[in-house]
Amino acid sequence: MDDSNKLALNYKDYQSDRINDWCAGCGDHGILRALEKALAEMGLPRDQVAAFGGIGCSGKTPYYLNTYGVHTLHGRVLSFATGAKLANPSLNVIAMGGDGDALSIGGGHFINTGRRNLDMTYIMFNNGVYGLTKGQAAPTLQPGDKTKSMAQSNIQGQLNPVLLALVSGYTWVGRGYAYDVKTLTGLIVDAIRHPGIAFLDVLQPCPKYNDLHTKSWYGERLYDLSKVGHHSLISTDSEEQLAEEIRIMALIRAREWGERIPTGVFLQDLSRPEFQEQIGQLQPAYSAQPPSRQTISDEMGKSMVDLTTLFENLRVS
Amino acid sequence: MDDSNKLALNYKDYQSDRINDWCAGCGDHGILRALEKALAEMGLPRDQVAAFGGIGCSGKTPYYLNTYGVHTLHGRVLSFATGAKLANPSLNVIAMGGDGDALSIGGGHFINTGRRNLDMTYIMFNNGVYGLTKGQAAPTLQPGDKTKSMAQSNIQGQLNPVLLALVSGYTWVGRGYAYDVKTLTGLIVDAIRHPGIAFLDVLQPCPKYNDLHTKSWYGERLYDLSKVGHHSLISTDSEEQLAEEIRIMALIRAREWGERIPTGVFLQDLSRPEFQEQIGQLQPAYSAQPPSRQTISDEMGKSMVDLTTLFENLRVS
Amino acid sequence: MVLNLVNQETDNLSWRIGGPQGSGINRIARLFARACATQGAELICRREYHSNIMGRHSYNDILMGAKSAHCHRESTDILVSFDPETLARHALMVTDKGCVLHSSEDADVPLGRLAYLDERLREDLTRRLEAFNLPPSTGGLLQMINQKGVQSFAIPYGQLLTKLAEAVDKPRQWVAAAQNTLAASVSATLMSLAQETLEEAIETAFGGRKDLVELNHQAMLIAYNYTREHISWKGPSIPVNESPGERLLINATQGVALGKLAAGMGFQSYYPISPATDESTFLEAHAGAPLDNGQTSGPLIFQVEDELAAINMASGAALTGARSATSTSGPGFSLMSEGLGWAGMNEVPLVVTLYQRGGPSTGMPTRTDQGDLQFALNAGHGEFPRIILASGDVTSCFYDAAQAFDYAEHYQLPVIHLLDKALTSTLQTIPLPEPSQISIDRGERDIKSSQSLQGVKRFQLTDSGISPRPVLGDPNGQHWTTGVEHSEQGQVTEDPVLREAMMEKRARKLELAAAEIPVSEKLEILGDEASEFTLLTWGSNKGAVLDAMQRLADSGISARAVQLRLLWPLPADELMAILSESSPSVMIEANFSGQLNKLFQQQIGRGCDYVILKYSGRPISGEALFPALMDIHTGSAEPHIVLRNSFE
Amino acid sequence: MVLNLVNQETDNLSWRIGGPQGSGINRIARLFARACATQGAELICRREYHSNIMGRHSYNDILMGAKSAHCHRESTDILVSFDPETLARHALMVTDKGCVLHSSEDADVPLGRLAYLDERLREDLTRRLEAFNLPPSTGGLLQMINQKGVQSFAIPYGQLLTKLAEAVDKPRQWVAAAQNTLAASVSATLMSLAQETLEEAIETAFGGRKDLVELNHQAMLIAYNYTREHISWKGPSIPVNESPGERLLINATQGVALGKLAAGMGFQSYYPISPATDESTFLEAHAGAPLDNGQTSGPLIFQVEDELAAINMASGAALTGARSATSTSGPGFSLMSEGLGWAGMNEVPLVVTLYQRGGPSTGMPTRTDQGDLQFALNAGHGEFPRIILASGDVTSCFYDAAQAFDYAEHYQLPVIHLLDKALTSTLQTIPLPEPSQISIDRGERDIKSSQSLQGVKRFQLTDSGISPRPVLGDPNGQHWTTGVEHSEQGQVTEDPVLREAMMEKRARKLELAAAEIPVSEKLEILGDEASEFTLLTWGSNKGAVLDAMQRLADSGISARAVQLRLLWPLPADELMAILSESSPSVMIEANFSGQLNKLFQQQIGRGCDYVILKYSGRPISGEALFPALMDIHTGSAEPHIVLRNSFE
Ligand SMILES: Cc1ncc(C[n+]2csc(CCOP(=O)(O)OP(=O)(O)O)c2C)c(N)n1
Ligand SMILES: Cc1ncc(C[n+]2csc(CCOP(=O)(O)OP(=O)(O)O)c2C)c(N)n1
Ligand code: SF4
Ligand code: SF4
Ligand SMILES: [Mg+2]
Ligand SMILES: [Mg+2]
Repeated sequence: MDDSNKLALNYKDYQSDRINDWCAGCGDHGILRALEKALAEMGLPRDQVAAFGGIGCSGKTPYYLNTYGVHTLHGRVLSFATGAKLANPSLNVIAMGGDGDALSIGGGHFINTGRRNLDMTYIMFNNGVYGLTKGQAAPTLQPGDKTKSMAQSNIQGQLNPVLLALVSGYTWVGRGYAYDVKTLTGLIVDAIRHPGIAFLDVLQPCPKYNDLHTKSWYGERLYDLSKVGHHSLISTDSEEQLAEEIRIMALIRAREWGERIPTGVFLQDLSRPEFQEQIGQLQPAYSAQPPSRQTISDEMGKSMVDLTTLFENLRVS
Repeated sequence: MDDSNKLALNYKDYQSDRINDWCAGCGDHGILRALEKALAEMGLPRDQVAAFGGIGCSGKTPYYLNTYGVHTLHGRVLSFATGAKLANPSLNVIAMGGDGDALSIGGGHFINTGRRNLDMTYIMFNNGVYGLTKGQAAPTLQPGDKTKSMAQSNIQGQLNPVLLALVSGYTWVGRGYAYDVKTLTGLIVDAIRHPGIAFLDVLQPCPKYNDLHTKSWYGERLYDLSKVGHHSLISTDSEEQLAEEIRIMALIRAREWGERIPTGVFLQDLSRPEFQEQIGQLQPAYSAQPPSRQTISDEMGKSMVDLTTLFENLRVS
Repeated sequence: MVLNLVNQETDNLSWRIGGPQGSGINRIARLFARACATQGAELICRREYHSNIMGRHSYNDILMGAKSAHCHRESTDILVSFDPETLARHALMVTDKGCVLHSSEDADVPLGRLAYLDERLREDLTRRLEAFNLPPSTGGLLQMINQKGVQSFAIPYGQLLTKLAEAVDKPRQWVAAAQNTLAASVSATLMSLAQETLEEAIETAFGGRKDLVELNHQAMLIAYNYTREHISWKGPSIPVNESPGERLLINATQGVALGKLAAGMGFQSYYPISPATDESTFLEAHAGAPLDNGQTSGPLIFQVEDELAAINMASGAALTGARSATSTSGPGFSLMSEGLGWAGMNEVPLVVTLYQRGGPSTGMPTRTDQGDLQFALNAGHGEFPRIILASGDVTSCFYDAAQAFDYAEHYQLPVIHLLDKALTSTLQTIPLPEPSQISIDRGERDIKSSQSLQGVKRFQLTDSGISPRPVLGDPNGQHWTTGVEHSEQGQVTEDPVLREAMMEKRARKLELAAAEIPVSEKLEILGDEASEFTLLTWGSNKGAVLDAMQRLADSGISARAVQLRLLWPLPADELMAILSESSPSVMIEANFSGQLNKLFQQQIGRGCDYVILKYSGRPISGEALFPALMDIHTGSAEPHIVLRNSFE
Repeated sequence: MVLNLVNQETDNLSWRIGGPQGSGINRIARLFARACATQGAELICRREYHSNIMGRHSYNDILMGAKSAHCHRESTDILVSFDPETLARHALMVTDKGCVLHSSEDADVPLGRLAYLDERLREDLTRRLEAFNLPPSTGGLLQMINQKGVQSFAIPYGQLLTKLAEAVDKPRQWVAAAQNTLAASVSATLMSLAQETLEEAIETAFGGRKDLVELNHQAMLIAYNYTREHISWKGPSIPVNESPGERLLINATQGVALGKLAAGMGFQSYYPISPATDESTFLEAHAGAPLDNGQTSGPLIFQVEDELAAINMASGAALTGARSATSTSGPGFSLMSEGLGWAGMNEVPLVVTLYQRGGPSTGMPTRTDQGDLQFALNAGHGEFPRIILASGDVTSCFYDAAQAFDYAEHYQLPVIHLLDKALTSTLQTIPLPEPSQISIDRGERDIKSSQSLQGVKRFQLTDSGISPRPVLGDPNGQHWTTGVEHSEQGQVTEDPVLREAMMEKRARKLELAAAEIPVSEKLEILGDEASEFTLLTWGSNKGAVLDAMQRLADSGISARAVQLRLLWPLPADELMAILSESSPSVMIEANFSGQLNKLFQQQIGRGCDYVILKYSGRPISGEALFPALMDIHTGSAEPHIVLRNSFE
């Protein structure tokens, strides 16, 4: 991302005047606030930020921001966001959605987005349930869990989003907590600043439907990776062996769930080239003239494309 | 799976008389042969085996077996197979498909199938390319790779199927090599016998389109996990700490790719209950009367379902 | 055409309760409905709500009578309001002799302060109030309706709750949720609902929880006392059916679920989506429906990762011989297009229950629409047969859901059962359905075993187009299925002759269906069969049409209605005959483009003389349909009529 | 009706080459075509192949003339065969004065030994041979056609290859792949193709690889010598257009790709699928098309994880103002249904290029079909406007692909550009397209900046239905888009009045399109405009219709044809006028159910008098159409005619 045009704005300047219809006490409020604060801290011009939401309670977030806002389809938020970023690299693209959105219906895009180290941020609202459809189990729920609107306890396994992000290739992977706005703000800033694909898992209590993963449940369990000496950074010049150790330590930490739940940054890998740079190497004009910035017709409205060379190979005479 | 009705059959007995239209030298031939041999070794009755194929060269495999054969849709093979297994638990269900099928278009089903420890086997034909559509990059290709029909080298990251299977919850995870039919046969037997969801990654040379991952490329790199003292088994009564170590070692081994490529069994986790047993606990009649075996009408063709109790709660009078 | 809401005398009574979503409106409405039904009323309830968990406006209607009404009313006789927004949205819909029960706190709130009120409505109300020189507030609105005769009563819920807290000796906050019960009890008193009946309903609703039963019981007593003391207005009594018989109080999702159970469904996969989810959730909670041979069985209901998985798993299960279904709404159905084609190509008996909601895209997830018909007809690339049927009321949901499996298994193809959100929100007293009446047709099975390596002829070319069906797991029944064009044995083929034969074979099954299915299963003729004034419709509009025909009859105008059940194959011959004896013919649909009328044009070569549409996301009512039909009758109507109501 | 293949005199020459897939058939056919075109022939080539990588049968036709033929022929004059299967499949399609060049080894192979031959065809041939007392073998077939005058020559490829190995001093195995070149060179000799021209074509085809150029050059010399020495038959000369002008030799996927480049497309996402992939692959290789302002730019072509990602990424890119497209075939399009609806709801200018192939389901991936029209019309739940256009020939692929973006941006909606597999396999000499002729219409843009926190009125309610469009990244242009029903500012709304207004606004755009788009862009009238004998068609059948009309004209029968380009909104008024002056009217489609005819019925209230269909997966030809039209002309035809050819 690019915060060279930093503005002096207050977090309120990033709020739209739309009515927020999340439940009182919902963790989503904290995530929204942290996001506003992160944008303010970075002073990003509002017209250079595009927020994309999936479908779910979480997916409504873009409505509440006074940036560009795109409310997409269930499970597809990463595709829309990727398309926009590829076409207009100067946008700061932030994708957001629920855990059902991300890992269940959107699971294929989740793992394939990790394959592209595109400079964008994905924030997943992890509430263990399908909020907007009234509390069914999300894939983040553990086997045996039974939240209040489930008829029977969960017999499907849990997908661990952090672990999945790590093995899919995301180059910045972190976890925050919706009720800790301050730390979360820092993590979001970090994720946005990271020059590659960033995934942030946010533990988000849903007081309406998830009566297991409440404030008190999290309270005892969360700990901060930075406090336990976890080393997350692979720099451009890290030795490969060290890098591999860091990657493996990230996996080991990511497996923790239950009694002790790590938060903070699991991995930041700067050794992998950013995706749009790579495109620019294969297609040199891309950087200067990305799809959204091409002038394609002249003043007379005529096409400016010259196909002569191309025709050459296909011509007979 | 259930091989109590073991028959004395030769591998040829499992062959249909359909004409095989794979290219000469294709690794698929080896996988098919290993599969026939595995079925013969287990003596599984042909009418108790259902083979499901995705779409791709690999997806044609069920045609060549004289078992039940279902040729499904691109990326959806696991869904069809899961439905059949859930409805008829006595079938031995084997799902098969390409790496594009599994990880690209089928990625969401891939990870979510790991959440259900259903007693079925998934064999992925890993050839690095989209065979049937003429050699585009599959998600198993490494960045920088350029096979012969690609216009430019690959800039997307590699999805590591073994790693992905491990973090998604598959309880048996292995890797074989298509040109080593003997070892592969053993792995397939093992995978089918495993009482839960088994994933087998098969390195499959595609002489037609993948000119990088050839016999000689693999030759130098493959090694056998069982030869290096890799411990893969978590038994029903393993201590949790040991189990966790085994899981982590599996992850570490799974990360290896490039100069040294492990084959064999990465993990067999018997500590997790099988899925249909779990269903049976929630819904006791399921085991005796699974969906495919319910008698629903009497001799007169009238419904035998009695809704009296259910009506009770909804009745007004 | 803009609907002019007319207040009119009716032989039924409408009670409406409105307030913020998540505050228990729906629960109390159901409790109250159950009590009224127990007292003997026949009733039909409607529910409207926003796509939101907490806070936005929702409301429930209960329309009761000595006999069952066919459809809801847009106007209401009694309005119970919990917040000023409800007053703003509904005050003008209260009938002239009706009454409003609102919280004292809401008696005079400026409209400008209602955050969730649509700007458009705020402006509209302000304009109307201005015209009467009234202030733009709930107070203004109350004055306005008082002037035309509506009673209104401010209930001091705050005080009553304080009293309640004392009575049960609990903190004030803990008792707050019982405000609903207070309100219902006030209504109950005014409408002479027997105290015991309400008590019973409370007992049922709060089941195990003694403290809650006690709380609500006390609330009831306090409200009864308060009402008797403070409200002199004598409300209308709850109408009573003197010989009600055995009845269920259920809605469409429950009707469908029960029908599926009765039909012996073995497997249903689903992915949550409004408004389809309720059916699967209900099934999940009641899947173990007992067979009468004593063994407990029932379907496996399975929440999966997405709708692609849902339809394909259901196909996989169907291949083993289990009766198999999936249930969804628009966005989910869009994702099922490819899987539907696979089922068509492989002649898989598969039931897809499709609850239509407002589209396109995410659209209006909790509002009604009949906008998916043309899509259902054509979903999936290429050409393959399917059957589409639509239910018109809660009772037919039950029988249609069951019969869908018969069609699916007899013709070996996907059956799409079309419903709409309006029906799912229709809670109704219906006569007890009779599962024992249901005959089950499992279609032709192949029980020969395969001798050759080529396998069973799964796709045998037959005159009827139907190939006897083997299933996965049959002894020696090995065969192949494939989405690729295939031979009789399920082998891939690109032979032009075989290709033609297979296309023709599959299509023949639909011709057979058109010929075999009796007219009575294709359509229903209602009203005066001899009349030429013919209303044609499908789905949940049935109730509105019946209601409007009653109103026409009351005005001395006879009409008949054709409720179409089998939408595909469209009963073209039968409809042609009907249309040729219709004058005028009127198509009634809840969508934008008149999709069934388009299908008529395509298949019969002509549409109806008039088309009445509604596409605001709200269901058509007889109340609104009637004046439109009167205009048609008098010849003063345009051929294209849109029903609108800005207060729904 | 079954087509009786007639051999007939034509002023063009058909050369066919057949053999196992993957053996280089397609490559040599293109090389030979290029050489013939260079010599001056106008040509149109057809390709048929199986969904398989190596081994199954494939063939290519080159039909050449002094002027361009409109469509392929089902019969051929010269058959070059590499394997006995090709003889079995094509021998009976060789015209009476034609010739067969086959490998000596294939001269007498029993049909029973041909593993890939369809059982049905084997039986059919055996029966036919029996009737002539001939053995069921390739030898029998050759005898049969020799008897009616066809020449056949056995070429000793084995010996020639041995000679070739010696000539280039390489192992025999290494030179085996040059068998194709030997064969092409034999044909070249017989057809008097200038040796230098063939040499040149070899040079172009094998470009950098000197060893291969040398190999093929030697092969050519050996074949020329062999032919001159051993074959006395004098073949027909390659016809020559004396003033050919500047031409390209391209097929539909290339035509579309070039059109997209000319239109300034910025982004295309795709997932591989036959037969669409070739377009994206071509674009990937040539994406950097230079602008004439000297800067090199060009679109980003992006292979993604599936078609869900493909359409939604393309929408995402379109939101930034880039001209954006995705390209797919049936199964992929099925998966795009939901994304299409989002684009419709959000008024996103998006081009979806849809190459139809044999359906349903996986169907026949490499065979043609026009079975997706009704699906394209209705894909996606709910109701939203879209534009559908179809191209009839390679040249229009170019201009239509370009103009699709104009429609998309002008009306702000998804445009589906329909093509079919037949066109993708049509390689043709066409006059040089002129990118400079292309005017670009980017539609109305919103360049005001937002002052309020509510954002720009992205969905402003206007009379035309078109709202000036801001894009992501405009300075101060913040706005919201959403698949949920929305206000002018993109706020979620469930207000009934706003809902109606938005449905109406979106629909108005299509009315505008119907009114604004000139007739010349809607349809093309071909042939004798004054004739009442009217053929109506769409897509790739255009060539067959033109060809058949020529044949009719040669028989003294005048006819006109209407090639429909704009399928939605259907030009109902224009068509109504045409149909009312047609007698008889004949619809010609390559699908099972006559989908355009159904659309006529739906939108115009009447279909055509006759419908001619073909659904074997093979394209309609003028050769087959002509007798069917003659039957219609003489009044001896049934109204529903199916074209069949069991040898394709
Ligand atoms: C294709 C499709 N299927 C289903 C739905 C219904 N739906 C809306 S939100 C949602 C799940 C929401 O859960 P999650 O993604 O975890 O978000 P949350 O509400 O918990 O923030 C579902 C299934 C949909 N909109 N589209
Ligand atoms: C929905 C859909 N999209 C695309 C295709 C086209 N397609 C057929 S096979 C294939 C990829 C095959 O690659 P892989 O899965 O790796 O199998 P392989 O051929 O390599 O064994 C694709 C994209 C399809 N059949 N369906
Ligand atoms: S349902 Fe849960 S996630 Fe949704 S707004 Fe309410 S508390 Fe938040
Ligand atoms: S293309 Fe590759 S994967 Fe497919 S059959 Fe040929 S060698 Fe095997
Ligand atoms: Mg969630
Ligand atoms: Mg592959």
